[in-house]
Amino acid sequence: MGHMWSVLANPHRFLGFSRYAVPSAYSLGLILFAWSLYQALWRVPPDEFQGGDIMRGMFVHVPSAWLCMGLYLGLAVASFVWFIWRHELADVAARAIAPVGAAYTALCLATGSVWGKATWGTWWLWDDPRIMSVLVLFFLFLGYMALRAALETRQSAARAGAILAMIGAVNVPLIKFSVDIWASLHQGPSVIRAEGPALAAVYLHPLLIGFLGQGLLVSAMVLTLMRAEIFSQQADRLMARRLGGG
Amino acid sequence: MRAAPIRRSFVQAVMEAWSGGAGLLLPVGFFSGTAMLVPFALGSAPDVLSDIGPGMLWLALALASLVTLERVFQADLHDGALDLWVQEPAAISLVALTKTLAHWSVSGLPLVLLTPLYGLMFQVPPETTLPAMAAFGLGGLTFFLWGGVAAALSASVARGGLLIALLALPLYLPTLIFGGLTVKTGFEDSAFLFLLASTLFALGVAPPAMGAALRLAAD
Amino acid sequence: MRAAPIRRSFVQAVMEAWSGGAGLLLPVGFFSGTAMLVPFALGSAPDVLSDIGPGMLWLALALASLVTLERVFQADLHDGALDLWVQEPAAISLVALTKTLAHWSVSGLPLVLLTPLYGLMFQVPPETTLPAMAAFGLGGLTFFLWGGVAAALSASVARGGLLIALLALPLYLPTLIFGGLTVKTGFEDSAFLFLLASTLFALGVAPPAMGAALRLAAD
Amino acid sequence: MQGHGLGAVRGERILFSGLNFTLGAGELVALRGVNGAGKTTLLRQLAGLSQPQAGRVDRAGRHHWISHNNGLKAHETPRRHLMHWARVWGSSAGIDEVLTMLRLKRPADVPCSLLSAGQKRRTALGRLLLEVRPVWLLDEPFNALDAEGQAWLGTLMTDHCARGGAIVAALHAAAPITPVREFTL
Amino acid sequence: MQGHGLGAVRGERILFSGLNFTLGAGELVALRGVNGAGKTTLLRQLAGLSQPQAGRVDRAGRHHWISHNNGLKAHETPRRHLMHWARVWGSSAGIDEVLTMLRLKRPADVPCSLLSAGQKRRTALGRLLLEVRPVWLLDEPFNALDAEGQAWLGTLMTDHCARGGAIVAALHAAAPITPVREFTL
Ligand code: HEM
Ligand SMILES: Nc1ncnc2c1ncn2[C@@H]1O[C@H](COP(=O)(O)OP(=O)(O)OP(=O)(O)O)[C@@H](O)[C@H]1O
Ligand SMILES: Nc1ncnc2c1ncn2[C@@H]1O[C@H](COP(=O)(O)OP(=O)(O)OP(=O)(O)O)[C@@H](O)[C@H]1O
Ligand SMILES: [Mg+2]
Ligand SMILES: [Mg+2]
Repeated sequence: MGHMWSVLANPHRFLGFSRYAVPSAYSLGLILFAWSLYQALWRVPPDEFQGGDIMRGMFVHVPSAWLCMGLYLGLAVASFVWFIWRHELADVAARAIAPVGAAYTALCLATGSVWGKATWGTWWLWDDPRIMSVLVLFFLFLGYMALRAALETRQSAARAGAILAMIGAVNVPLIKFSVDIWASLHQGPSVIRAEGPALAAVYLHPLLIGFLGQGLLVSAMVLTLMRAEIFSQQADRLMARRLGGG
Repeated sequence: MRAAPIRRSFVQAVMEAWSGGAGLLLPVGFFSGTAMLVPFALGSAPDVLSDIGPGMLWLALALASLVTLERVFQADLHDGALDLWVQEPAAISLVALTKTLAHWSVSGLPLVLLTPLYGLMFQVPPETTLPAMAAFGLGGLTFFLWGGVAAALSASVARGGLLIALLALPLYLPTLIFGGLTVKTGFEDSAFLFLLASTLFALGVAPPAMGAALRLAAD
Repeated sequence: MRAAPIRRSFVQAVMEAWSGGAGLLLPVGFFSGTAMLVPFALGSAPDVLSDIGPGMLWLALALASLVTLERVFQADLHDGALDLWVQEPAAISLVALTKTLAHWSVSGLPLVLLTPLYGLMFQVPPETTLPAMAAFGLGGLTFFLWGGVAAALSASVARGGLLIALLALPLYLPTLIFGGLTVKTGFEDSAFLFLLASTLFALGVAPPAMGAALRLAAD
Repeated sequence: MQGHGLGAVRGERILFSGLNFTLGAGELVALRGVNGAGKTTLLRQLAGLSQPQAGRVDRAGRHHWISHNNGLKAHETPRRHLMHWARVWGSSAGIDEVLTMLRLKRPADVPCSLLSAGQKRRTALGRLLLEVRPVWLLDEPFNALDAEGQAWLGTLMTDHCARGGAIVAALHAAAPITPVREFTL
Repeated sequence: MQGHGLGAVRGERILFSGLNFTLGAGELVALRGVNGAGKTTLLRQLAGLSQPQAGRVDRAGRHHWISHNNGLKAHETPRRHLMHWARVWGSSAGIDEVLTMLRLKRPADVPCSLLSAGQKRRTALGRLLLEVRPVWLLDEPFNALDAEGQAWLGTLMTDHCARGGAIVAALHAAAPITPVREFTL
């Protein structure tokens, strides 16, 4: 593991690795995602208790919820690695994660909101701790991007962003445990919990496979953005050399 | 009088506003963030919410005008750009007006464009969307104008933040009242006319006041 | 470590806060002004008022922390005082904490002392006064701490105002929730404990974050 | 440009009073005086930035103003700053040539907040090249410039006076110019 | 004080790299270089304000720091500023004597935002007199001072080195000091 990191911390190695990893992740992720969607939309029996057919939205909602938390953790970890060891690639990763994370958080909010209209009878609850903590996550992503964009140099943007990202990380456990601490309309955990999953296998397997598929897609997107960033940095450097700077 | 100085002061101010903070992302995030904060402070029973929804946005607009303009004139004073503008033959009040309009267009106008979206979120009846957009547009402009006067007056004061807020709040009141009524009653009612009048009044009075305050700050 | 640097940074910050704006008159006027503004924005039916009264004050407190701290660190950066503090052996995070406390004590604490008065104005039941004061005290402190982090992070940004607000708002939320609950339910409920916990958390995390952000701004 | 009976009071202190000041074409006047004597105050009155507490200033034609605060916005680059004022003044000066003269080709697109002190000063001095104006009011213009820059500015000032322009410059140390007249406060 | 293999990168530009710098007791080093060469950057690295992109700085003992930004708060008076730092550093220097030496007796109680450029600079230089520290890092210290002030500062710097102190000063023009060594970037 340690070896792998030191290999990947080198941008050239990273470009070499990601050149093959990106298309593979896209294709495998698409296949798994398509399979789980097929299962979700046509194969799985509807669960009347969860609002009938609308519960099929679970197969988008739940992975997107896990992924947006995971992406924030990724952002925090990448920021930490950059802050301590100054691996430039970690900063490139953090920068790439932010927009994907914001998009997935928006997706989680949107699907939850649609589902909520069907089951709770309302699109939005201003005092539900689960909804609010996810909304805070969304604003953390936005704030992170805004802060980076506002700072003049890449170095200072990276440092300021890292500080913010690390502070914001406390919000993730807050999201996870919000349903346990406060009274929330949102249901408690049924998959990721100490006693093991409580979901029937018909639901659980497509859900997990769909999660894996979307996870691969997300990784592919992040890697794509990272490659673009590295290329643009290299182009900048080349340009500067051409112009006789440096 | 030549138009170039006015045009350039607009361009400079828009660039200043734009460069400092991630373009449009910032005001959009800001308005959404404030809208999010208020239900916690004020309670969120659904009927209350659709009632206070527009109120939240008024507060967000007032806050945006305060925090935006606070830095503008103070920065001009400290970096010496104010000296240069004061020496232009173009009236400093026109330049100040242009700067204010520029900052409004970057930090206040987005709320107008987002109004339909917020209307959905707060379950406001759709037929009030157009009056609400007009009210946020005119009202926001007025907030920025009076906020500009307050900011120019306290540009040379060290702890201007609270002072600006204190100076601006009473000036905001009439706009807030008529604007709030316009959102509720639409264009037919006289409230809209009063709102329009208060905006025109601000457009007439605020620029010379800003000009005088800025001359004073440069002295 | 010697205590003198910390003590002096407190004194300097209090003088800075005090000198710039008419001493205590300013925060008192500001809190009253905001309290006055909100009924207009949100309607003033008596039952609504006693319901949203504390909410207004929360908003005023959030606003005060934002507009106050915005200038503090930016001024330190521009006048070079930050350079001097960063070179002191006293940890910059402690100095930043002290400065924040000083500004809170001038611009946030007055609200706590005024709470009984506002309670009368908004017809809040008298037995909730003490919890409300505790909530405004702890909550205001937390607002200032997170606001300090946001202000330090964007000290070197030209248009910091909106950015600071955007960064601070998500950090304010938990405090606002627990603070609001404490005002309603008093000390017995767990809300007060959560509020206390969120304040302690801010006291632990905000100073090093401010310190790191200020070092960055000086670099 | 003429000042008649100018007076300035700061706090309880009279900086100067009944001061008469004449600036003729082709003159280069060095304003001298100890720290706090009132040089900057007088220059601001001549520029019309500050209202004289007594007396009046007669101005003929426009002037350029360079002071300690260079007048650069943090987000502007040297190129944008010069372009901005060229447009405001309706000048057709070639920005690229001006940047070359100022030796600012390299940092031409770096935001001013990141420039070195001398580069900021050079950017501000660039405004002198955008438009021909009879009078230049300069407050310690040689500060922060390197030796080459000081020599360049000295020549620029001398040339301006040779072409019939007039300059008032607050100066402390020796500078590579020979003032026609010293005016001590 | 020593710097080993220092490097600074700004944007796409390398200001300096592999730079070794030694400052011994009694040395007065003049830092020279054209505008934008990196003098301020190097001084900030030596002071620990800026993280070197490469290399490291070994410091022995504390230093005084005087730069373009004088470090004065707008609301402070010269007296309060010096008192403040004297207290922070636990110094027992007599503020009144220091103010007299700086010729700041008159504006001692005027808020810094109203002072003249030279008076602000003098207030900042006053910090040098509050506490004896082996190393002084000065960025264009003679700027804004009048002739008398420049002579005074020159003597102060020479005396400091004679007493075994060490000084690094970024300088452009001729100054009333004779540096032991010139270090050109
Ligand atoms: C905007 C509203 C909503 C938001 C922000 C939201 C957010 C979340 C989050 C963050 C998770 C992951 C929690 C964890 O892993 O412990 C989650 C899981 C889940 N949500 Fe939602 N949700 C919303 C609405 C809904 C609604 C209306 C339903 C259906 C009644 C629902 C059903 C679920 C289910 C079944 C899970 C999986 C929990 C598990 O098995 O661990 N959500 N949601
Ligand atoms: N409120 C006040 N009370 C007393 N003195 C004041 C007040 N405001 C300004 N001053 C004094 O007015 C003078 C302003 O001088 P000015 O800036 O014109 O000096 P200068 O000749 O440019 O000096 P320098 O060479 O240092 O730039 C200073 O001596 C300052 O102390
Ligand atoms: N982001 C950036 N891109 C390109 N160049 C930059 C960037 N940031 C800073 N610089 C350059 O770094 C240099 C900083 O130099 P520094 O302030 O150390 O110069 P100096 O030697 O003190 O000059 P002066 O004599 O003018 O004070 C400048 O040339 C500046 O243009
Ligand atoms: Mg002067
Ligand atoms: Mg320098």
